[in-house]
Order: sequence, then C-alpha cells, then structure tokens
Amino acid sequence: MAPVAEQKPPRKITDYRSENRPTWCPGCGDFGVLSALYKCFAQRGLDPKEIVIVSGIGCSGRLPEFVNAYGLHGVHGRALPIAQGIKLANPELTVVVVGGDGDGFAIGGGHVPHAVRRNVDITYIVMDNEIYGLTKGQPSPTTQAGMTAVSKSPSMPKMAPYGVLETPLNMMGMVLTYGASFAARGFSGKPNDLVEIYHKALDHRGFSFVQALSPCVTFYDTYENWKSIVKPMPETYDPTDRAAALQLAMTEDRFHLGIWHQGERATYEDLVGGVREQVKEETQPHLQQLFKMFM
Amino acid sequence: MAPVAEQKPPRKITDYRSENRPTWCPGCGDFGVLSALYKCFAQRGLDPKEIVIVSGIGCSGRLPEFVNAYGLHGVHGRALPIAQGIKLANPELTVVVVGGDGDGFAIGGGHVPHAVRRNVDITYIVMDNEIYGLTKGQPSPTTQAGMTAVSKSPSMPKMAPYGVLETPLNMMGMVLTYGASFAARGFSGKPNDLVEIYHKALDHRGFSFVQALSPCVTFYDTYENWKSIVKPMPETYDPTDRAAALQLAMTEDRFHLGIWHQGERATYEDLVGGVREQVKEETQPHLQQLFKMFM
Amino acid sequence: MAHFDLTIRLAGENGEGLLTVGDQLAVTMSRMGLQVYTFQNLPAEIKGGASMAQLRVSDTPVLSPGDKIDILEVWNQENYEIHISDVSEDTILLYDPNETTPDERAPRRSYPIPLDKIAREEIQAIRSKNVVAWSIFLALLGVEKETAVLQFHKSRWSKRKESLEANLKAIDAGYAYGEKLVEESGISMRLPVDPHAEHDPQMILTGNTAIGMGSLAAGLQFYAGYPITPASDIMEFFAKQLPRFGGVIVQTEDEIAALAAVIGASFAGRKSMTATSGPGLSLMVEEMGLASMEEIPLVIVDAMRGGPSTGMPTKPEQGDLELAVYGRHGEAPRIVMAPTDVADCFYTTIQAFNLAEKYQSPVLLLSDQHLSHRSETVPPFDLERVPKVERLLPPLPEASENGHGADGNGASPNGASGNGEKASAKEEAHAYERYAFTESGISPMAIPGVHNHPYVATGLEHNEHAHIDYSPRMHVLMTHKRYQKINGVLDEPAELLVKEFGPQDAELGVIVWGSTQGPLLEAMQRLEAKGHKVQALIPRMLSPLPAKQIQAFLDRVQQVVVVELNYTGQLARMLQAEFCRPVLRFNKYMGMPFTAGEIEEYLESILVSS
Amino acid sequence: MAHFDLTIRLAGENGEGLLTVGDQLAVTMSRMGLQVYTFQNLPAEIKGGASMAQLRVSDTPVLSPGDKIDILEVWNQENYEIHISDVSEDTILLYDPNETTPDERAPRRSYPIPLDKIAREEIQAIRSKNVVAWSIFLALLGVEKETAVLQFHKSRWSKRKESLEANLKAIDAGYAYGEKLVEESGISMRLPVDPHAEHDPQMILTGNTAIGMGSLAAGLQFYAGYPITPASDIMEFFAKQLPRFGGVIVQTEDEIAALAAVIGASFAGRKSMTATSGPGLSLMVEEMGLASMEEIPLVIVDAMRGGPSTGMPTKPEQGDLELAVYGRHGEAPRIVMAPTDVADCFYTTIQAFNLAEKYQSPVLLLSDQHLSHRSETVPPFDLERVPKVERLLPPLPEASENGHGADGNGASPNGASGNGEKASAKEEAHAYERYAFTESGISPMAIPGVHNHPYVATGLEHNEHAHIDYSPRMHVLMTHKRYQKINGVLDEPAELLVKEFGPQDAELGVIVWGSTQGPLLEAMQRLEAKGHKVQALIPRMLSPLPAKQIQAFLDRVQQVVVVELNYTGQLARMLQAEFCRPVLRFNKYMGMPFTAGEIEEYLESILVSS
Ligand SMILES: Cc1ncc(C[n+]2csc(CCOP(=O)(O)OP(=O)(O)O)c2C)c(N)n1
Ligand SMILES: Cc1ncc(C[n+]2csc(CCOP(=O)(O)OP(=O)(O)O)c2C)c(N)n1
Ligand code: SF4
Ligand code: SF4
Ligand SMILES: [Mg+2]
Ligand SMILES: [Mg+2]
Repeated sequence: MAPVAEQKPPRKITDYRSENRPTWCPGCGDFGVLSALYKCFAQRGLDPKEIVIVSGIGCSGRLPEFVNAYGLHGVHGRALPIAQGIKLANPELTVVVVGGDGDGFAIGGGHVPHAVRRNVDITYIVMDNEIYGLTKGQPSPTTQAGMTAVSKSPSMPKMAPYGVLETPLNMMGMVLTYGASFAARGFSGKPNDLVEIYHKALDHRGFSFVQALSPCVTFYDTYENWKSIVKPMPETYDPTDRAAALQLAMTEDRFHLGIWHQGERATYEDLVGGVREQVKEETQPHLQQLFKMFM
Repeated sequence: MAPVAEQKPPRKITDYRSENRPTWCPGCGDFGVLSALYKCFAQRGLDPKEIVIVSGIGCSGRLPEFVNAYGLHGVHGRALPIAQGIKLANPELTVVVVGGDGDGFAIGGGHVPHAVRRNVDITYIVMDNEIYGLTKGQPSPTTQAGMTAVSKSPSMPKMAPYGVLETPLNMMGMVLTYGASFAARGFSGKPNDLVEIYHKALDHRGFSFVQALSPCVTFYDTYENWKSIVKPMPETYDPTDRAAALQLAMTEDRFHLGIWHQGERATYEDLVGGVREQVKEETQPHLQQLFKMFM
Repeated sequence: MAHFDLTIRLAGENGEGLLTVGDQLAVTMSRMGLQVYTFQNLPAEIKGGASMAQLRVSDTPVLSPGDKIDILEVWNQENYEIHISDVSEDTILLYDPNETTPDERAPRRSYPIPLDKIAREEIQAIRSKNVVAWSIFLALLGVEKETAVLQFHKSRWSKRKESLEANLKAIDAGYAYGEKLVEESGISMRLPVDPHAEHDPQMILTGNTAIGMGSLAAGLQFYAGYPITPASDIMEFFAKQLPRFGGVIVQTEDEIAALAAVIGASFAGRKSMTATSGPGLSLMVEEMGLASMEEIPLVIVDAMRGGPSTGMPTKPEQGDLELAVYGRHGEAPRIVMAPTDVADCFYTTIQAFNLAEKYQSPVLLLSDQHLSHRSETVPPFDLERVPKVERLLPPLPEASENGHGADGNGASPNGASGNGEKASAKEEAHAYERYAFTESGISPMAIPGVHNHPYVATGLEHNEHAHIDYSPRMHVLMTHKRYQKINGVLDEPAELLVKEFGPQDAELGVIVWGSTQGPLLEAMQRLEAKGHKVQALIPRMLSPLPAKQIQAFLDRVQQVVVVELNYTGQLARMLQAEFCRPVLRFNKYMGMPFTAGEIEEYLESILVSS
Repeated sequence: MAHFDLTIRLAGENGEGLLTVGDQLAVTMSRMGLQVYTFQNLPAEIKGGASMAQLRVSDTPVLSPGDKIDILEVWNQENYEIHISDVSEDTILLYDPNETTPDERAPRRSYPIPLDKIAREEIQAIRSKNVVAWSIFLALLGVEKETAVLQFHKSRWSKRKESLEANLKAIDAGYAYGEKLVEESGISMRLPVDPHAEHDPQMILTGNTAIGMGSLAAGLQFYAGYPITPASDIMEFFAKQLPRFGGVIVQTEDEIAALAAVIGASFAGRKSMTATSGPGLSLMVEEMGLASMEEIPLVIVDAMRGGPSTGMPTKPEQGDLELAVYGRHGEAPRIVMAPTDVADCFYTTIQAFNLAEKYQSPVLLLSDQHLSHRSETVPPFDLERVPKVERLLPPLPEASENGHGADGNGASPNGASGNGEKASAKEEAHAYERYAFTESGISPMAIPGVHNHPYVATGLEHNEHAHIDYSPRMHVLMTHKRYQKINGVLDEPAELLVKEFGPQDAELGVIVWGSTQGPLLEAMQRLEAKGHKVQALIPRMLSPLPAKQIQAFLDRVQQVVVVELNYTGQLARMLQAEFCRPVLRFNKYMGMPFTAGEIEEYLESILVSS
C-alpha cells in the first residue's frame, strides 16, 4: 500500500471496470461491494497495474474478474496465503483479498489466524451472505442455527431439512481474538460507508479485516432484515480498545457497522526488511563465501 | 461419555498401560499429561474397550500408543474431525483427542472452530509446549515472538535466526470466542490438578477443550519458568461467565490453571438423535418407499 | 409399432426455468411408460449464460444423449446462434418470435411460439411460462389433455398451491396453442403410448440419486461431505434420507475434514462414505493414504468434472483416473471402480461398499458430471441382486454378540469389566493382531466398544499388533500384505470386474470406461446394422486392473481402441503399462459427453482402413 | 599409492551424540583431501532407539554407502545385536566393554574401547565422549596428533569454549588409547594423505544443503514451507541464508499455505519454491493443479521418505514418482526431475528453476531421505556451468525498464498515470493476452507493478485474455497449449534430459533414477572388472519422459532392467506405458538405500543366465 502521504490524483471509476460484466444474480449484494471498491480505488487514484485482487472460489470469488487490475482467482479457501506471498514478493503492491464466508471461514478458516498474526499489509474483505452461494445454497459457517435460516431460504431445506445443527461462528470476535490490528464491518446496502471503510483499511499498515454484509438474494435473502437492523458503532465507542471491541462483538445484537478496531503492530514486511540485506544483484561472491563454510 | 450417574468401580492404573513404553525424552512434559490420563481413567473405571484416543502427528501424538485403549494415530492436524466421526458413529464411546500446539493450531487450526460449534461430545487435550517437538524445534503458533524463544532454545536459532516474526496465538481466547462449552487449562507439572480437570472435561456433555502446558525439555525448556508463574484461577472467578473468561484470557499474564469456562449447549449427537428414526434393521421397506417417489 | 426415437432440445437463458421444463417432460414421459435419457449443458454461474436441456425419448432403452435433434426450442437469439448449426433439415425449430429472429439457417419447419407473451398476457403469470412450454410439447406429441392434467397433478408444480389456478390456465393455453400448431403445420409425432394401458413400473432418476440409493441399500450409516458441483446433490439426498435410515450426516468445514470423519466413523464400525469432485479429491490424497495404511473400509465418490484446477465445474471429463489410482505418496494400494449408467450407479455402489468392507480398503467410485446429473428411466432396483457384505470381525465373547456397545459396560464373561480378571483381559487384548498376516491379507478388524481388543491404528509402519515398527523386514512384510490383499479383488466374479459386449470373434476391440459405455453400445448397434463386427470390454474395476479378463480380450482382437473423455488417454496408458500392448486412442476433451455418432464414425474409419 | 577404500560404521543409542562423531570424522577427512560419503540410519523418535552413522572414505570418488564394513564400532549391546550379522571376518570390531559382551559372532579382530569410562574417569566430562571417539579413530587411521588438534580447532566442537579444555584432554586420551591399540593389535590402516600437502579445495555437504545452494544460485527470492522430515533442513538453511540474498522466507501454518504463498510470490514476479516430503506433497495436489492451469513458475522439492502415510519418516524410498507425475485431477501437465547425488542436487536445482521460469510451470524435484541427509565430498560448485534463465516477459514501455514497481506511480510514457489518456492505457491493458497462443505454447507473463497489463489469472478454463471461457473449442485449444508447452522440454539439450553410462554395445541395459545412480555405477565398475558389459540410462527428466533418448537406448539393448527403491516399480510402469516394451524390475523396499553389491549380484545373475 502506498503510504497516505503520497496522495495521487483521483481517477475515473470506469478506469477500474474490466471488460467482463458481473455474472451475479440481479440484486446480489456483491454488486455493492464491488462498486464501493471501484469508487475507493478511483478516489485514491491507484494505478491498476499496482493493484492485485486475490480470491478463492464462490460467487464472491468472481469479483477480481470484474476489476481492471491484476488478479488471482485461485482455489477454494487459499486466497489469504496466496495474497501474503504476493505482498511479501513485492511490498509496493496494493493487495486486496475478497471472498465468501465459506471460502474464508470453512475451508479457509485455518489460514485466518495466521494471516492475522503475521500481519502482512493486505486488506481482506469477506463478503458474508451467511450461505454458500455458488454451490446453490448450503449452510455456511455463519448461517444461523436451527430452523431460522431454513425457513427463509429456498435451498436450505435440501441440505438442512431438519434444521442447521451447528451454532454460527462470530467472524468479528474471531479476528479480534487472533489479534487483528484492523477490523471493520460494512454493508453492501450502504456502499458509501463501505468506501470509507475501504479507505481506512487500505490506509492501515498491517492486516486489515473487513466484514462486508452482502446478501444472497437468490438463496437466502437477508437484505430487508439486515437493512432494518444495521446501525453505526455506539457513540462513545473507542476503536483503539481491543477488549471493548471483543466484548461488543461477542454480545451485539447484530450489526454495528464501522471501524471496530485499529491498533499498531509491526508488519511482517517491516520485520523481514529489518533483517534483510539488499544484495540481490551480486549473489556470486556471497555464494562463494557460503561454499567456503563447507570446505 | 458415560453419564456421571452410571458410576463404575475404579480400576488399576496398570490396566491402562500398554505394552509400548513411552518414547519421549526423559523429563518431557508429556509424561505428566499421560500419567494423569491413566489415573483419571482408572478412577472412572472406564472399560479400555470403550475408550478411543485420537491423535495427529507430533511427539504428543504418540500418546495413544502408550495407553491400553482403542486409538487412532492419524495424519498431522486431522485428529478433531476423525474423533468427531468416531463419536457420531458410536456415541457410547469415550473419545479423547490429544495432540500438539502445531498439530492443533497450525495445520489443524481450521478444524477447531468447527469442532467447537458442532459441539460433539469429545474431549480435546492440547499438549502445548510452544514448539514443534518431533521435527526438532521450529517455532509453533504459540511460540513467543521476537528473540525471547530463540534465546532460550537450542534449536530455534536454526529456524528463526533473526527472531520469531509472528505474534503468538492465544488458544484459550480462541476456543472461548468460537463458543466452547467447556474450556480449561492444566500443567503437566501438576498432574493431580490435571486429573481433576480431565474428570470435569469428561463429565461435561459437549466439546471440552483442555490446554495442557507440557514443556519440551529438549528443544525449549519452559519447565522452571512455567512452574514459577502458574497460579489458580482468581478467587472470585465465575466459570459460567464466558465474557469474563474471554476478558481474562486476552489480558492475563500467563497462566491461570483450572476451569475457565463451562456452559450448556445441545450436542450434535443430541440434535441428530432428535431427527433420526431408528430403522437400522429394516431398510428394505424404506428403500422400496423411496423408489416409489421416483416412479 | 415402429421404433420410436425422439430427441428434443430446449435452450435458453440459465435460471429462466427451462431445466424444469426438461425435467418435467422427462418425468411425464417416464410415467407414461416411455424410456427417457436427459442431458443438460449448463454454465457454472447461478444465473445468466446459455443453458440447455436435451431429452431423448424412445420405446426401447436409450443409451446416449442423442446426436440427431428432432425438435429444437430456443428461448432467445443467443441460444438460436449457439444451436442452429446442430439442426438437420428435418429438425423442427420452435422459437419465441419476440426474442428470436430466425434466418436462412433455420430449417424448413420453423414455428414461432410466443411463450413469454402467452404467459404474460393470456395467463398473466410469468412463473407459469414453464407449464405453458411443457403443455405445448405434450400437445405436439399427441398426448391427450386429460392425461396432461393428470400428470400435472402428480408433478412438483402442483405443490405450489398459490399458482395452481394459473398453471391450469397455462395447460389450457398451451394445449390451445399446441393443437393449433399441429393443425396448421401438419406436424404429427404421436407418442407410441396408450395413456390408459398399464405398463411396467419404472423409475426416473439421476446417477447421483442412484448412488445415494445404492449406498442406503449397502448399509451406509455415516456420511460426511463438503458441497461441490457436481457431487453436492448426493449429500443433499442424504441430508434428508440418511437420518431416516438411522444414519448420521455431517456437512464438514472442508473435504479434508469430511474424509477424516469418514475414517473415524468407519474405524468405529460404521459403513461410511463421502462424495466429491476433482478439487476435493485432490485434497483427500493424504488421508486416502492413511486409510490404505490403517486398512480402513470406506467409499469415496468422485463425480468428475472438467479440469485441471477449478476447470469447468458443470462439464464432464474423465480426467481423474490417474489421481484415483496413483494419487498417493508411498506405495498405497486401493480399489477404483467406475459405474457406467444410472442403473449401474446403484449396483456398483453396493459393490463398492462390499469391497471396501471385505478388503478393508478405500474404494473410489468414479462417476462424471454427465452421469451424475442426467436422468434415465430404469426398472425398479432389485434389492436381492447384490447381497450386502460385512467386514471380517474377530470372534465375540459369547454373551455379547448384540452389536455396537450394546453389551453395556463390557460385562462380558471373560472379565472385561470387573476388577478381578483384569490381567487376563489385558493379555487377551494384547494378543490381538489387528494386522495379522493371513493368506488373503485380510485380518479381522476389532471394533471399539464391541471387541475387547483395544489397539492403536497408526499411519506409521507397524507390525501385526499395530505397534510401530520400521524394521526392514516388517516394511517388506506389510507392503506385501497390503498389495496381496487388494489383489484378491481379481479373484472376484468376472462380472464384477468387467463387462463384455459384441461377438467374440470380432477383430476390432474397443475398451471404454464409465459413462462412455452408452454411446459405445449405441455405436456398436449401428455398426452391426451396417454389417461391422466390433467387440467391447468395459472394466468396471480400474484398480487393480482385471489382468486375466483384459489379457484374454487383448488376445482375441487384432486391434484395440481405447475411447476416453480426456486428453492424454489415462486408461490407455494404464493398459499399456500393464500389458505392453500398443493401443489406439480416441479422445474427446470438450466438456461434452461422447455421442454415439462420433464413436461410430471413428470405429468405422478404422474398420474400413484395416 | 594403492586404492584406498574404508567403510566405518558407528552404532549406538539415538541422541547419544554418535551422529556428531560420524559427521566430524567425515568433515575431518574431507578437509584432509579424501573423498567421503556418509550414511545415517535413524529412528523417527527424538531420543532413544538404535541409530547408526556410516562413513566411507577413499582416495577416489565414492559412489555408495559401502557394503563391506571395515570397522564397526558399537556403543551398546542392542547395537551389537543389530549389526553383528553385517560383519565379515576381516571387519575390525570396536566395542564398549562396559556396555557390550561380544560372543562367538564377533570377528577375529575385536577390541574393547571403554569410551564412557574414559570420558567419565579420565576426562571427567561425559560430553567429551564424542571427541574421545573421534580421536581414537584418527589415531587408528594414522593421522598425526597435531593434525587432529588442528582439525579440532576448525570444528564445531571448538566453538563450545567452556568445554575446550576437556576436549583437548579428550584428544590426548583418545590418541593415547588409539596408539596403544595400534601397537598391541598390529592394526595399520594409514590414511593415504600427507597432512602437509596442498590438495584441491573441496566441500562436504548434504543433498539438502546442495539444493539450498542451487536455489540461491538460481536466483531464489521467496521460500515458504512447513517443517517435515527429511526436508526441514532445507528451510532451516534458507532461514539463515535467504535474507542475506535479499529474499523472504516464511514458515507457514501448513503445506497448503506454503504452496499458496509460493504461487502468489511467483505471480508477483519472484523465483519461488517450497520443499516437503510425501505427506506434504499429498496436501499440495490441488494447488499444483492451479499452478499448471494458471501457468505459474515454481519449484517443489519432495524429499521422499518411506510410505505410505506417515510411514517411515527417517528412511528413504522412491515411492512418490507417480504422485509427482499423475497427482492431479484433470489433465494438468508438469515437469518432474530427480537429482542423482549431492553435486547433482546443486546443478539440477538450478535447472529446475530455469525450466520452471522458461516453461511457466511447476517443477518437482524428487530427492530422497538418503540423498537429503547424506554428506558427500564435492568439488566447489561451478557457478558458470548452468546459466540462469529468466521467464518471458512482455516488452516494457521504454522509460520504465527498471524492475519491480520501481517506475513509481505508473508514470510511463503511454499515459498509465495521468487522467488524460486513460482510455488508451486501458485498451492496451485489455489487448494483452496472458495466455497467447504461440508456437512454443509459452506466452509472455506480465508482472504486477511492472507491466501495464492487468489480467486475472484463474483456475477456471479461460481464453487467451485469461477470461473465463468453457466453450468446447477453448478447452481443446488450451489443453493443447498446456501440453505442447511442457513437451517443449524434450527439445532441451540431451544432457539435461538423461545421463548415459557404459559401452553402447552392451546387451544389458539398466535404467535407474535419482539416488540409485551411485550404487549402480559402482556395481557397473565391478562388473566391468569381471568382464561384463552393461550400459545404463538415467532419466534426469521424469516427466515428460525423454522419449527420443529412451527409445534409442531401448533399441540398443537386448534386455532392460529397471532398478528402483519402491515396491511396484513406478518408473518401470511409466516406461512400459510409454514404450510398450516389457522391462525386468529389481525393487528394494526396506527403508534402506541400495548397496552396490545388491545391484551387482542381481545384474550378474541376469548376465549369466542370458
Ligand atoms: C476444494 C473445493 N471444494 C468445494 C468447492 C465448491 N465450492 C465452490 S464455491 C463454494 C462455497 C461458496 O460459498 P462462499 O465461500 O460463502 O461464497 P459465495 O458463493 O457465498 O459468495 C464451494 C463449496 C470447490 N470449488 N473447491
Ligand atoms: C502433512 C505433514 N506435514 C508435516 C509433518 C511433520 N510434522 C510432524 S509433527 C510436526 C509438528 C510437531 O509439533 P506439535 O504438533 O506441536 O507436536 P509436538 O511434537 O510439539 O508434541 C510436524 C510439522 C507431517 N507429519 N505431516
Ligand atoms: S447465488 Fe446469491 S451470492 Fe451468488 S450471485 Fe446469486 S445472489 Fe449473489
Ligand atoms: S522433543 Fe520435546 S516434546 Fe518431544 S519428546 Fe523430547 S522433550 Fe518431549
Ligand atoms: Mg457465502
Ligand atoms: Mg508442540
């Protein structure tokens, strides 16, 4: 990420639209997540060639195809380690990871704590629709328990005819517990707020987590419900206080939107940079020296 | 797990020793974890044929071989889902999972949240030595950051010559955030307390998490240090209060020992049992009925 | 009555409900006693993109999707463009005139059907468009309207009470339109059925459903899986059905956890399985090795789709054979089978469970997207045909032979519970050899909670007692045991191992596997009609390869062709590796199943040139 | 000077420090200009269990561990029992009389050495036991004591300042004991070296270290990995060294994350690799397919160990070849190579990187536990021998050819930054064909931050522009492209593809791969000495198989034997699949490397019988 100081002139949103028209169902929340991203990039004036968007598999995972930027649409659940590899290979790039609740917290759930603790400077946007969209509507790690989701979904009765037997995971609580240095929540129904959140996430040095509520109108339409319950963070809220953030996360009656937590911690790149001597061009003498150690 | 009501007469510790002598280094913390387990089983009078101990790979993962009970020593990091399969296949069995901090929170870390939310009635004992023992001393997800661990370990300078760059994960905080219905911490240096903890874990209906501090004397000897800093839970502590437990977990100056949290939640078996008709013996008429639906 | 063979193709925008029309037509015809075979070609997106449903109907068994389109109905211009090159001059084209403008490529008999308009204006319910389309087809096919109404009431459509009235109106409108069309055009293609006559009962279902039913028939008690196209509907079938059969199903966090749970459940004594597709199978490789090493019975279904990587999730390809057979580090044998059609999915699945239990091994069942999702009419399954097999258990102490932990607290006569005879109980336990060397390589497998034989299964090399042992001698012995055991499969009855077709004196031999059977058999029928002789061998067992039967086949023929739905010829390579006999390869790799015509043409070119 | 060839075996309790003695003896002899080859046989536990260190020393290059033990030193009874059957009547047995009681199986020349007692009583420092053992050996071998002291000061031992005094005393005690022994026993086996003479510099190092050095020489810039025996020390080597070369190393949470990170780093333009062993490779299968599909250059080292499953972590086996070649769902080609000895580990690794970059493909390097962990003396590596190759990039706009993002905010002349000419920049970007069809199948790969060619790599089937495209035509074209590209490898210089040894008119041909080369060559030398002719082919390239060279070899010989360290003959099967030529198989699967004698004997039996 370019430090904020190096402000660039803004660009046009159309600069970031790719030739591929989004293939999502009309009304899908992912459109809002995407358009906010166009807007944020344009406002920052980012050069498309310096952006990489990484995703796994899912409806949400298609997002990179719709952006005029570099992208890596990988396999299901592995976007975070791929993105860390990209950023560590070239810290100049702006690296954004996008994906679904299943991609990120089911098959990919093992990578989240380690991305957080490594604190590589990337931004992770989870498009949480509380369901598996692309595979046509099975329960995801965030689907509500019991018959709640089942009764509201045209597909869920197939996979959970007797109800969802697991309790849902609390993403926000999880990343805070892992030690995230930045955590926020937005809603695709409020794209302008999302733009602001993206800006803060991209400004933040270190791993930034953004939970983007993004309804699946086809298999589990939470749009009206979410619209009616989302609210801003409490007035007195102090985002530097992790303990308070965690407490709210564990008890909230869904859904506070905004910056949940922001703290300071050295990034992995910083620490690596500290130990790395820049000798790229002249490896031969170093190698000869190394050979000597084995003589 | 047998309900507490059905108390069985105690047995002898030797009933649970297998023919295989432990292969751990002399002084390894894992001996304490094991002997406490023998004792607990003996006090409960469990029939060895009704116990299954499941593990992945690691020094700790060898534990099942030393117990006269059924066991499954699987691959690295997959003990939790294997154990859930065992328990769901036969809910009468006492299923205990053991393994290392690497096995459980690095390669296996993706399975923990889901084991917790599924709440299958198994007991998971993590033998936390803050290092990879079996592969000869690389940093694990719980290894302390910076040069702290490096300076104390004969092996760490190889893998982390410039320090450990990641911050450690907080296991206790994590399982509490996932919604664990039981979480406790013991120390191999206090095996009698461990026995008590095991009892409570086995008594608990649902997923029970036990963090067993178990020093690796060969690659990262924390024994003396841990002995000097462990202490019982605060006097006024209320283990039914998850929020308080989480708060303590996130702020504690290591290490409170005891029952961190215990709550009530239906197990997966209970929920499955509720929807299952017991027709095992007579599948044919049911199948014929099913065929009709496709005619 | 003359042989009746009709292929109908519907094509339109994905998500518009045209698949439902295809499905309901198929069900309706099947219920009227006709033979049906469907074929869908879909994009991987949820909505949008071109999608196609084809159905072939006949009065004799249908073997392939059909390569001659009798009726093409397109719902929009995009689909007109895609499919117009597939029509012949005899094809009847139906198109929506408000969405499509046919040009000079349109066949002689092209007729407009303003589906959308009828639904919107006449019925004022766009959701009933499907029913209109369905009714028009039935009218065209000469089905009496009462029959259509009857069938409608048996259909899924009739469940939606709120749209019942609109749908009945839709039938009226459809029939009015259809009958007018028949009259004006002179088209007549009466279905060869008497709607009032009795016919043998038959089912219509997909390969995935047949696999699900086969599993239940085999005694499945535990399923764990993770959603993936085209295997998800197997899991969804079990979600509803397995609990009814006393079993447990879990949707796990990923495929690794799924296979892990299956391993655990099988270790604990239950027949267990998972189903996935290529990406999931790739993730299961490590644990498949564990199951081989610990000798754990289990079944894995791989519904193959186009690869590599995420590839083409909604298209078929036979690209996972080598992964299934060779996808393991170290030398770990396993059993691999492939069902050939929907009915075979049922029986092969039962056999897969039987072999898994008998040989205490993972068994992979390779299906493909086409077989998974196509519907076929089949006679009701015969539950006696493949008797269930159970795994070999150690003998039980007398008084406690009543199953899983049912003997309570180990109150067995030999002292497994009291404190008195503990030493002897422990000794007995220690004497148990989980991996006893036997002539067959199969050793009795103790079950936790049932047998007083606690042992620890380990993925490290071990001895008879399952104790860790890396000695050179033990690794040699156990390697032999594991392979000898699996090779025992080759002594199973020949019909379990291979299927053979055609005259044994034919000089040209064809080998195919899995769902390529149907198109091949149809091609062979056509070639036979032209006076050509071809014989075919279809290995149902792909690992270990049925050496005896294949060798005999190779010895009988002059020339061998291996026809596969992949690029490199994975079975061809396995055959050459085993028999050192060069084979010809005919491969298709376009994400589409073979048609009979393609195979016919290729074989004919060889027959003619040799 | 007569040919000198000495094999010393040390055996004792794991964790007692005997491996250090072996290592230091090896280093010492190497520093004196002798050729050395070591072999360790360890348990998988951290402490306890029998462990063995063998070292073979000669004045000419050593090719195998040695199958004739000249000196056996056992530190306890357990190890006496294990190794006594391996001695010949000429073997000198040294044993600790307080731990061991030799019996009638002991050779004629058996001498007690109370190592423990000397350390405890004479030196009063048990930690110096190693130095005592080392000194006694040097004394026996006629090395002057001053030389020993000199070498000691160059050794790792001398770093431990606090035990310096005790260690120097240990040398004295060792020499006193050793010289007495020589005198009393009359043993004399002077090393053929003049400690004062200059000799050519040489290195002594393990295969894993050579792979590490080769990677650095090739330009490695990113490493991600997860610990696993026997690959962990590659990662540990990089932990220290890679940052010094400007690179980044990450220990990830598992192997899946490791390969994912490597894919990401390579996508971003860095030469990247990971190293693992069987279980880790199994977990990487899905992502290897992704890398094939997205055409990402990367190197994966698989240090093979005994399988299946966790198997035998500290023992070698060539059991992962088929997984390396066929371990993928769908048809995804890749490159697989195997180094044959420690020096070859260095050069083959460079070649692996070169091919990865050139063909934009994953390249697998199959080593094994024996090659990973044994030490060999090698001449200093020649950094000119294998020139570095870089991947094909699209042309850069002129003024910005200075590397990664170094051109700042896209201030390139064609308007990538200002707002004015945006449309044209975007058009240029869209015109870029990441997967352009070319004659070689290789397409220029744009690098984020460097080229103004944003594109999205996807694991779904795609067109030239990397846009998702499942059309039958595109799947056919891209499948061809991917295979055509990889087959280009077969036009590389022959010496990259195969190595050939022996007279070309020999009737018996032997094919081996990887670390079986050494024992084979030694066996061939012995057979030649007996007047037998054998020729050998060693494919360095295992996928794609070098068809031309192998076919020529097969055509030259009457009979072919494939010698492999596995049970089923994985290379043999691949050869038969490709060439339909039956081969004989000679397989060993005991967790131990081949000895020259075993191969010699087998080949001789064939030569004699034919
Ligand atoms: C290894 C693997 N397993 C399963 C799948 C099938 N699959 C594709 S997307 C997906 C889940 C989609 O849910 P989510 O991640 O929440 O994304 P959404 O579609 O809801 O945006 C699954 C299971 C796959 N592609 N790869
Ligand atoms: C797939 C796989 N990757 C890596 C390994 C190597 N390995 C064995 S144990 C282990 C970690 C051990 O650490 P931990 O889990 O903390 O257990 P400990 O030995 O400390 O008890 C590793 C990385 C393996 N066996 N399998
Ligand atoms: S299925 Fe759901 S998540 Fe997927 S595109 Fe449609 S609305 Fe969006
Ligand atoms: S290496 Fe450490 S964890 Fe392993 S057995 Fe030894 S002391 Fe215990
Ligand atoms: Mg989702
Ligand atoms: Mg550990």
